[in-house]
Amino acid sequence: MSSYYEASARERLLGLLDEGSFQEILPPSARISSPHLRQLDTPAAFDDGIIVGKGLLDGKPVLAAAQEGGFMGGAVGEVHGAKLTGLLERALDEKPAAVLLLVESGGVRLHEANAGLIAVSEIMRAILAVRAAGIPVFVLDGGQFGCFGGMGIASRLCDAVVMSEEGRLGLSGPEVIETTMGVEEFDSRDRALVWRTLGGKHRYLLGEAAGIVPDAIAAFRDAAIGLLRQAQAPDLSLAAMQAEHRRLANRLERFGQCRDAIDIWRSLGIEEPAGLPLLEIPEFVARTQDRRA
Amino acid sequence: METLVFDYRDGKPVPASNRPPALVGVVGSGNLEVLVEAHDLSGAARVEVVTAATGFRPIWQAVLDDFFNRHAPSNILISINDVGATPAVVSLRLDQAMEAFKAGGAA
Amino acid sequence: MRDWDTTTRNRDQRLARAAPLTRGKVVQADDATALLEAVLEPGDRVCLEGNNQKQADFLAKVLAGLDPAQVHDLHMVQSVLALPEHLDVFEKGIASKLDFSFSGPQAGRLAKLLAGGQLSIGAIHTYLELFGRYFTDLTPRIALVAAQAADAAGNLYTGPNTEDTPVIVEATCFKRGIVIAQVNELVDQVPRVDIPGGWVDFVIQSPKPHYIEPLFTRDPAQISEIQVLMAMMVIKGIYAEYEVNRLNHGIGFDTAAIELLLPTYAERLGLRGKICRHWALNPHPALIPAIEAGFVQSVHSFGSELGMEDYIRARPDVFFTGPDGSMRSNRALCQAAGHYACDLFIGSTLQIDLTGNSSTATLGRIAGFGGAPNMGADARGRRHASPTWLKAGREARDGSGLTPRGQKLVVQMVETFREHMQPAFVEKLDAWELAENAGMDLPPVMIYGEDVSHIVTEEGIANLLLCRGEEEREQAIRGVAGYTPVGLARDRRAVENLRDRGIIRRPEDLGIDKREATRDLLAARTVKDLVRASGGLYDPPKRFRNW
Amino acid sequence: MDANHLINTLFPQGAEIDFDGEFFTGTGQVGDKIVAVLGTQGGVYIGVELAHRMAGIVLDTVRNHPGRPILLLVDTKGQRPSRRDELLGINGYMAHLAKCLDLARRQGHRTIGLVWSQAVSGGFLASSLLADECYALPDAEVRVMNLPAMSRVTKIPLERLEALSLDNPVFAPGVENYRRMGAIRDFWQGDLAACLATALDSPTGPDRRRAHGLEREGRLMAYKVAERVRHDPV
Repeated sequence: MSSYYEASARERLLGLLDEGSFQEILPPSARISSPHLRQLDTPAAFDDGIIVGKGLLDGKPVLAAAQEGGFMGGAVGEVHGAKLTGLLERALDEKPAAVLLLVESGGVRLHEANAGLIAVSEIMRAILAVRAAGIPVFVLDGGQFGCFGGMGIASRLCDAVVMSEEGRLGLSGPEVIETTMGVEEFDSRDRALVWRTLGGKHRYLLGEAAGIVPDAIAAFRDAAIGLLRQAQAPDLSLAAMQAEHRRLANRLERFGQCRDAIDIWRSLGIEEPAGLPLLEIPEFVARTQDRRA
Repeated sequence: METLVFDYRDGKPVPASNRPPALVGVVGSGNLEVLVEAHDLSGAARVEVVTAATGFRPIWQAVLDDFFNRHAPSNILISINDVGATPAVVSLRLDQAMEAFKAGGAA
Repeated sequence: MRDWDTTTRNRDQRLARAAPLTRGKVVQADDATALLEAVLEPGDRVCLEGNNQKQADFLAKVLAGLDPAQVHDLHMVQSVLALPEHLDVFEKGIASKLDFSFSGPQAGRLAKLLAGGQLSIGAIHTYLELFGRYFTDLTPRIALVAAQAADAAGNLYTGPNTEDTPVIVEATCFKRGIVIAQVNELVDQVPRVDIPGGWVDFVIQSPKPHYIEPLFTRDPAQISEIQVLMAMMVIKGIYAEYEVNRLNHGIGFDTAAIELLLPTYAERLGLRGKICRHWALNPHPALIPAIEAGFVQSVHSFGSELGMEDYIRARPDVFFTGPDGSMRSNRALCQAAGHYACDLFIGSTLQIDLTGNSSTATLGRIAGFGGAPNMGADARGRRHASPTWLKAGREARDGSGLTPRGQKLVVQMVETFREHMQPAFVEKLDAWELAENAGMDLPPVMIYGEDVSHIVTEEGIANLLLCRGEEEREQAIRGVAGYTPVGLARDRRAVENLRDRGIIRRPEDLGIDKREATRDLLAARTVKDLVRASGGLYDPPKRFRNW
Repeated sequence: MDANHLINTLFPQGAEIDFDGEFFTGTGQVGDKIVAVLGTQGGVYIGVELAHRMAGIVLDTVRNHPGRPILLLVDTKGQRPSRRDELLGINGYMAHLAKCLDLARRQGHRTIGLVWSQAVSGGFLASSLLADECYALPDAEVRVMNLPAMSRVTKIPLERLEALSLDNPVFAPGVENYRRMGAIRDFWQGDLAACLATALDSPTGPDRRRAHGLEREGRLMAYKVAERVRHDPV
């Protein structure tokens, strides 16, 4: 079983799509890399840490992007961001069955912070434009660096997020919080705390992630196919936003006083909440059925 | 950062020179990416290295000499972005990249 | 007439001074400072229990907080300097002399204090040497030890991390010294008696449980494919060929890779039941899959490992556990086993020179030795034979006319370059310069070249047993030193000749396909895999989790 | 400039704004138009409650006042870096705010952001950067991270960053850098009310920030790369 967590972005993408179907746009040989890194004496990558292209999933045409966490933590720079925005806008022309985003990103790349921040904003606008055009956008999150910063926001603009337990999703990373607010606020070395706050299981129980899968490329592929088969036209109506608004209000009301994820899981009525992190995914899903927020 | 270029002659032709490029590895600490492309270099082969670790030209030379003794490719351009990978990792990636290239590009 | 019981009377005076502080043996934590002030005298030899893992941290804080006007010029005799307080006592003028074994985390600061004249070092020992000196000329006057629990009579239960406690207490108590123990809890009855109450003078319940460092947990996620390749070479080229069954592993990722390849690669080679059956080893979590796969028959440990308690309890056939189910781990005895009873030691190092001497010394740090020099040395006093020991002895002596005898396998396993392109092979060890700067008698060599039998790198295995003469040995080392300056300076023809004779063997010479060396070969690729392999019994410390 | 002064300057015809601590909302009159106003002062951290509250105002405006322009006057030093906010899924709350603003845009509301004090990182992303256009006062501050912190994280010497930032807009804080890169449409100075009126009357369209970044020579790659990815044949 091939681990999604350990694989490179390229391996994930090739393993996720139908075999032999992936065609890369602006591949490494095009050498579209960051001019800014070079200027700061920092090594650049031929694909600027993101692979974009088209392929088939379950026989249906899709556009897909994969961020490489091993290169600068998957952080978004000018070129990296423009490749993702361009791909999303391509969906407006090609009308694929879906756009798949294999995210792994610490957020904005500091070496080109302004370009990165604006790029994330453009990605966000583009995601919403694609969805408004009736094309679903699905996020897969199971890489080593998690998904933080602007990409954490962007991910939640999409139709669904599928995570593994090892995946993380948030806005400020634990190290950032520890640095700014102190170790008492968030001890980033307490990895159990980090994962039960930001990891796949909590996101799934909270309703931030639509699905949770074991750490295997094949499991992510199956989940993506599942999403594709059940896909409906994205609903961005006022009614849908109001429903989401109530859901988020409800979350604040129910869990706003909770100090820890375990408190939240307990208030969800889950038995032995402290034991959840140890459960394998099928057992976890069974144990928490009908208990998700 | 340092850019190093190495040229090799008298290699053996790699069959079917219109193969798609192959890329292996990641530009992360202690690692490197290796891009192998068919390139008409009149029978020569060229390696272009951009590395974050400066001052190691003789070691690159020795690693690449051994690589060419193993594979002896011609009409090939190998481009490397390196973040201080050890020679062991460099040799491994070079071998993997050649293998992927001969297999048709997929990493 | 000569007085023959001055130490006894002195002891009685000290106890009398402490008497108002205690009813029976129990002293309140608030009175700990007063207790130490009462029993300590300037110039005392003090053992403050500092282990690899378990730390008498509360007593260390109290000691470091004493008034140097009252308590000064102490001579500290302890195996490990792990906590800042272990050096604070020198900085504050409470102690002035030091004998120790290992100072890993405090090595840089120790070097500074030494340079600043704030302490003098008696000697840097191995564990066994220091323990030996406890029973000769460095017997502690006061021992400050740590245990899990005590009862009112002073019986101590050390918990699974027995470590140095028995040795320290025995040396101190039977030479009329004073033993003070900090314990995590006071109980009516201890689960088992590790130290009899009669050997203990005072117990103090510390405000917080003593600190334990998880020193032997290696996250399989960090094992590289290069390390997998090297582990394959060790299994096929050394363990299988010498039928290694009694052994000790170092604590690095290289050796963790070997442990994780036993259930996969070694199993495929048909080696289960033929190698790696008996270990002198801390309970490495990375060994769990091999234990579960039936490779391992026994493990005796120097100390325990955090999170392994329940697993150990559930595998009494393998580990040394008490009637209560928890481990007893006596460092002195395990060191003796490692030195005399094991046929092989394998570990990593930072630098190896052209004669095979290896050192972990780096400039500006005085890190000491721990136990590696005893593990990684041929036991010349050994007499019992084993196939492994005999084969190694034969290889080293064949054709030389020397009296036949056996030899331990001492294997150094290194990648030719460490992080940041630091070469592992050097013409001259940094240890020489360190010795000069710090005024040491000898360069701090961890393992002497004359004891090393094999060097394994990603380039191959050099069998030094088979080398005849200094020249051959040097070329054998150069021949596996890769692209380091030492390796590049090899005599290529001599190296090829050594290869023809099987003194140097490359992966392909061993029938190993490098492409097979991927992380997929590891029996566990994550800490969670280790938990799975243990059937949920292993409970890793939170810093090693990603769930 | 404080928020009161800003509002008086923007809406000489009058505005009804309710202040609740650092948060304020209400309406202002511009010619014959009523503009919904939504903002913060004091450089607040945006946490889950505030993001949710702002989203609620946008939704109310869409539901009760179709087509009413929305002016964002958000003064923020970024998302609130806290364990509790992360535990509750702050990125989801930020995304919700963004979706609501996008809904307003699609429903025909003009959305305009004005960076009048400071705008930092995630707080900026989920608010003013989501508007049709974002403007700024010339003395406002925009940044992801200040240079000393950036130097610590990237391990690039501060002097190097400072030297490069003199003529390179790509990483250093500064509202002019964001204008050159196309994220800030323009500066508002002098008669702010007139600036607002002009902005409200200017035509809207798709996201043009990359094109502006190219025209202003602040962002040379983004436009071309995105165009190629969109149109290159495969």
